[in-house]
Amino acid sequence: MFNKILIANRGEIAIRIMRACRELGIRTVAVYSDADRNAQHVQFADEAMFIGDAAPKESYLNADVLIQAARNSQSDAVHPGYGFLSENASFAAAVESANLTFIGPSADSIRAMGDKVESKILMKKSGVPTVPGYEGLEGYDDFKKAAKKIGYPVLIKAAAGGGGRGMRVVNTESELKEAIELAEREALNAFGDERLLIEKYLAEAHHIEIQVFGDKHGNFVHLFERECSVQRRHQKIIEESPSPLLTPELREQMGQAAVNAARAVGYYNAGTVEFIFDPNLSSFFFLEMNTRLQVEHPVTELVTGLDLVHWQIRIAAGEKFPFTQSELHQHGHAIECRVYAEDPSTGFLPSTGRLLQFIPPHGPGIRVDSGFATGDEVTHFYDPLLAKLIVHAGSREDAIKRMKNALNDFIVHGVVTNIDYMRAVLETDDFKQGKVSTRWAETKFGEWNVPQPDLHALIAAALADVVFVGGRAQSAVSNETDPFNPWKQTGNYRN
Amino acid sequence: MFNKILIANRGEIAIRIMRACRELGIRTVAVYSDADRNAQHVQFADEAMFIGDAAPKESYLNADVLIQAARNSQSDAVHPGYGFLSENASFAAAVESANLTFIGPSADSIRAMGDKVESKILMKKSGVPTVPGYEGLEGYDDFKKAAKKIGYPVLIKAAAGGGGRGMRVVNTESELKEAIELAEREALNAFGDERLLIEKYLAEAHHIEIQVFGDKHGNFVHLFERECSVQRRHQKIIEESPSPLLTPELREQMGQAAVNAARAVGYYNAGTVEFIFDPNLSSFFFLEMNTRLQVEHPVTELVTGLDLVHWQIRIAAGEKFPFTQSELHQHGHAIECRVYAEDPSTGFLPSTGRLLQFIPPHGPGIRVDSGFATGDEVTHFYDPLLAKLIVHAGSREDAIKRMKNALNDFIVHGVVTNIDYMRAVLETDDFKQGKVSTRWAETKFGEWNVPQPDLHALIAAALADVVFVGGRAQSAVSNETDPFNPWKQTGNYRN
Amino acid sequence: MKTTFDTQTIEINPTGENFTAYIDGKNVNIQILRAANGRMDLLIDGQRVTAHVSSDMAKRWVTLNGQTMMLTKTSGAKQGVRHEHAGGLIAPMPGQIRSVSVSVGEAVKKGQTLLTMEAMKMEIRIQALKDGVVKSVSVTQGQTVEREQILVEVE
Amino acid sequence: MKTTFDTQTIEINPTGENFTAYIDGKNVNIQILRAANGRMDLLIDGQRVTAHVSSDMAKRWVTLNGQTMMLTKTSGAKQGVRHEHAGGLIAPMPGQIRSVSVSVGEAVKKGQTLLTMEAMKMEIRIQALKDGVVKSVSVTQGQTVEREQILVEVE
Repeated sequence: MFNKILIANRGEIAIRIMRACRELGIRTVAVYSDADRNAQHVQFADEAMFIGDAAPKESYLNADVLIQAARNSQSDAVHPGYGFLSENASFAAAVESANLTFIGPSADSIRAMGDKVESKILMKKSGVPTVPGYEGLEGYDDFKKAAKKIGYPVLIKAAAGGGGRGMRVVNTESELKEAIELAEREALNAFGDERLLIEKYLAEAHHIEIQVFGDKHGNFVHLFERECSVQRRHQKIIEESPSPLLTPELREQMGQAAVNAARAVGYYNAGTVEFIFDPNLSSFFFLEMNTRLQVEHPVTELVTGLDLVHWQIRIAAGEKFPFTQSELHQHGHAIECRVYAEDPSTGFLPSTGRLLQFIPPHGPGIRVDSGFATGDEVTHFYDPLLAKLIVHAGSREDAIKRMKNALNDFIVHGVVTNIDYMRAVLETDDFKQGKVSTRWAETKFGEWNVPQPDLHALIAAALADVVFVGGRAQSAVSNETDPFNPWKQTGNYRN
Repeated sequence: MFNKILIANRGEIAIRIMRACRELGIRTVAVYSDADRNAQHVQFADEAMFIGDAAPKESYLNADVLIQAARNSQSDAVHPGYGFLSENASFAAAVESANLTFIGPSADSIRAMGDKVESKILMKKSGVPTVPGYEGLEGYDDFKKAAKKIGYPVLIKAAAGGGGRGMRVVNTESELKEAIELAEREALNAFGDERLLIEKYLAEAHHIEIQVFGDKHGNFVHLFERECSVQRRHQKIIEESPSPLLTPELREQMGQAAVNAARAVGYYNAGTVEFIFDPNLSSFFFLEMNTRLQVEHPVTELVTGLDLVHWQIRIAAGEKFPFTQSELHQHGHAIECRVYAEDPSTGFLPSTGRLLQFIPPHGPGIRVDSGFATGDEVTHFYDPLLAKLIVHAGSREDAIKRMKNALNDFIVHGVVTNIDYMRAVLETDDFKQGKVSTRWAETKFGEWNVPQPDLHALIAAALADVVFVGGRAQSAVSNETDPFNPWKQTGNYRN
Repeated sequence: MKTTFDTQTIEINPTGENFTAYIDGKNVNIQILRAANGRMDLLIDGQRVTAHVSSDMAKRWVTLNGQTMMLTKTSGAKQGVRHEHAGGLIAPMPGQIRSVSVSVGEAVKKGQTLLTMEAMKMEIRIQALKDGVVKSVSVTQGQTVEREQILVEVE
Repeated sequence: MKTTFDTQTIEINPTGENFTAYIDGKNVNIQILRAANGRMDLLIDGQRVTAHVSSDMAKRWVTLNGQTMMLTKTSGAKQGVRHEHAGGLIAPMPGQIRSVSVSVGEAVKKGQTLLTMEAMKMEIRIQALKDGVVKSVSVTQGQTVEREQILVEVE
């Protein structure tokens, strides 16, 4: 087993990985950019290494500096988390060349799956169903012809990427040119590769993915599905397991297809095979494979009882995955809500600022993975994910209720969040009935109107200025005294 | 289903019950004594009713006032929690007489099991194995004779009670008289009933209990065992499930015995049948049945995936328990540590004061049930339980590691706690090997020495006086300004 | 104490141990059960209300029953804080200018992309709200901008 | 700034942006990485140390590596705070006096129960530490007592 692991990431996922390391008795090394000097993940680590300026290219995307940090800290392995360099085959190769273990699949597997064009061709060969579309096109005219053949709407996406960046839905030919240009630029910026592919855009599609695990001894299992259809701007916001749509037969077929996909690229460590599922046809199509830990891995952890990060580390250290497929089961129902610093009333534009109050909920069946605390600054440099709120309960119905209460108890002041928005989604009949497809949020749920302050809110705001003079409710300098005497401020108003 | 439930309790368990009510869409009514005006459970409820002075007899033990509060708040059911009136048959009967539902078993079941003498006789009749001993003794001479027959050490305990109150181990005849007097007085004070019984004291005994559930339609199941052998002063501090001692056969036998015990008294709702288990004989003896929710119910919730409080409420409302025995399984391993405001270096004397910092841990597989927050006062009126820290992991080994890390992350300043003590217990070979019996903490673990401040602690304490002038580290009045600017205090010392 | 949030004015007055709020010509009784750490437990006309409140300059964040609202303290005369300037396009969030496609004096059409910025890994297009002529361009490529900073003006 | 905890004296001095601590004749370098909300991230002679610290009058609570310690600030002259009085028995915790079994002038034996108190549902026996005569009884049945209050004196 490793002695020390460098976590080449930040925020909640860095902390989540460090927790697993601690439990395995492994020391942790955080890395931080200039903007993250005081970030929670730096405080949580055993050691911390400065890696550069705030801009990701200068720090979290700088492979050379990261590998140097791993060597300087005498780490023996690197965990890339998700995002940043986690699906960068050259980084994985460079880590291994430096005599460090990359906690993830081989560079070859990453490369094979990272290229959306090549992977689609490989999947077609391996008998995994894929979405109708074209790869390897060059120039606007080729795209125009292909789009016409497929029929609008079409989806343009980066050959190298994932996570919605470099991705555009194009409804008519008139939008095609600018969409290609923007997608190319985003793809180049995000992945250093501007190649695109074009596919039929399935309007009523559900996003269902299968968690797979392979070890370095050729064993493969899947850990069942995650339904991730609640999305805005192609970004997941609510995920769950099991999917309310799958029959045991479909689950079995998709699991087998996912394992086949993994086997086709000699995969090891944790990976996720994403499928588009059409509920009308009861058919599924290979979308892509994410060769890393997913943001939404906790829902799988809760229903299977396995700690995915523990197993990532153990497998990277050469251990065999100890369970056979028939020993794995789903227990109860888990839902994850991604709490983002973004404003649903302005098209989900990110919101930045200092967290004046950040109080995550707790209680039975509630888990919060977060990289923030009260007083922290949410900057524009990085992903606006504040926390992942995950619940586990006996049934889907109970899990939804638990999540609504947990969202209710989650207090965030200082930045605008999507908390109210997600609770409203959970309260729709469509969600309750499992009918939410990937475009539902935009086409069915519609505009989001911010709740207007009512009488009680006005009273509370005005009263706070009277009661908390010098306390939390006032940023100006004044005579705060003992913050541990809650009554000092209210004087004789105490009841 | 109920519209509104009054929770006739306080602290963590009141909040835990309210969470379940919220999830079931039921309004909650808290009750509070004079000492609890600002307690967390009062803030958490939808409504709150004042019930009297701080002394339990004047408030939480005052059945008339509680029932009046339930009627005044138009509640339709009462949840008693644990402790206080939860095992008081008269209270259960009075609640039902007032046309309210008592969320627990019938008054008759409580009465039958509440009397340790009667219940032991009944269990003997029902073929449930019991500890050798005598009931219904009167006067010192009878006890003396019985003790001689059984052989010292003997255990004296309240016929009416539980939870270690009114209980004394007597090692020699010279201690017997005062032990009886003290036990009688404690029993009278705690349960209003001074009758005692005497039993053989099993030195190497393990405490293993079985969670049972009955519904109002005559169905019974058990939810497996909890091992609760880590105790001090006959009070549990660490509990786990599964027990490291039980074979599948023993688990099956004990589960069946527990169901038989419940059936013998026409039991419904949640209950726990406690057994003494002798690892040398591989034999178990009925100890008592607790006719209420247990403090340690969360470990059962984590391994079975069932929410016990949900099911208490549903069963009280007349629902059938929907699972058969064969559908219930244990998944992974759960451990609970009870974080008490008590000083292990002074014989576990309770510690009172204001909580200067109270930061529970969080993360995957960690649950905290607590009734306290930073700034709250821990008074001498009530049980010194600050929080229940519960972890769930794939294996016992992983659960122990997870718990050690969670205890490490739990910060409590202002009262002395048993956190360091419990972590030291988890680190012993005896605990790791599951060899801890109920007397282990006193006989094997031995004296607890408080860690002495080292150089770093001295530096931190001295530095805090410089850095936090006017902030947290100083209770005297000074010029605190914006508590949300962490840098204002350190001026140009910022790195 | 009289306070105005956006367009609503409210007056808080102590009455012995409690308070009254005067708003819209009516008096509301308020009793503070507890107030600490940015949280208040109140009885408003006898009804139990729990509010979390934070302040940042003129902004007040209030959470009630799980819903968070933002109020802005004003002098009372203004109709809240204006987020748009006549013909001026402002940065919707902090970020970096990626490209500037127009220059002063250029005629632009409604919906035309005037510049792009990047923030939190997203590319954001700033488009003309109406047909017109570019009056000013206040930023250059690569520049970092703050939220609500004016980027370009069209008239 | 010089401070004494129990019997240990430590002196903190600012040195530019950092600090030194002088203790036991040695100087230790301290760099503050972050200090907020009762928590400090430090470099002590280059080693990363995270400490939670709280204060209550003369008491300092410090948590390091998951271990919590309590230090008491003293004038430096005293050997800590004395918890026993000559022959006086003090309440080990706050609670209520349940019974008083002795009166002034009575002879008592070592280990004899002098009075009982109740706290947190427990009965606690206060026993004589030595043979002697009761000099004073400061409490009566039913009375509430504070921690460290003198209950009875034996001489």
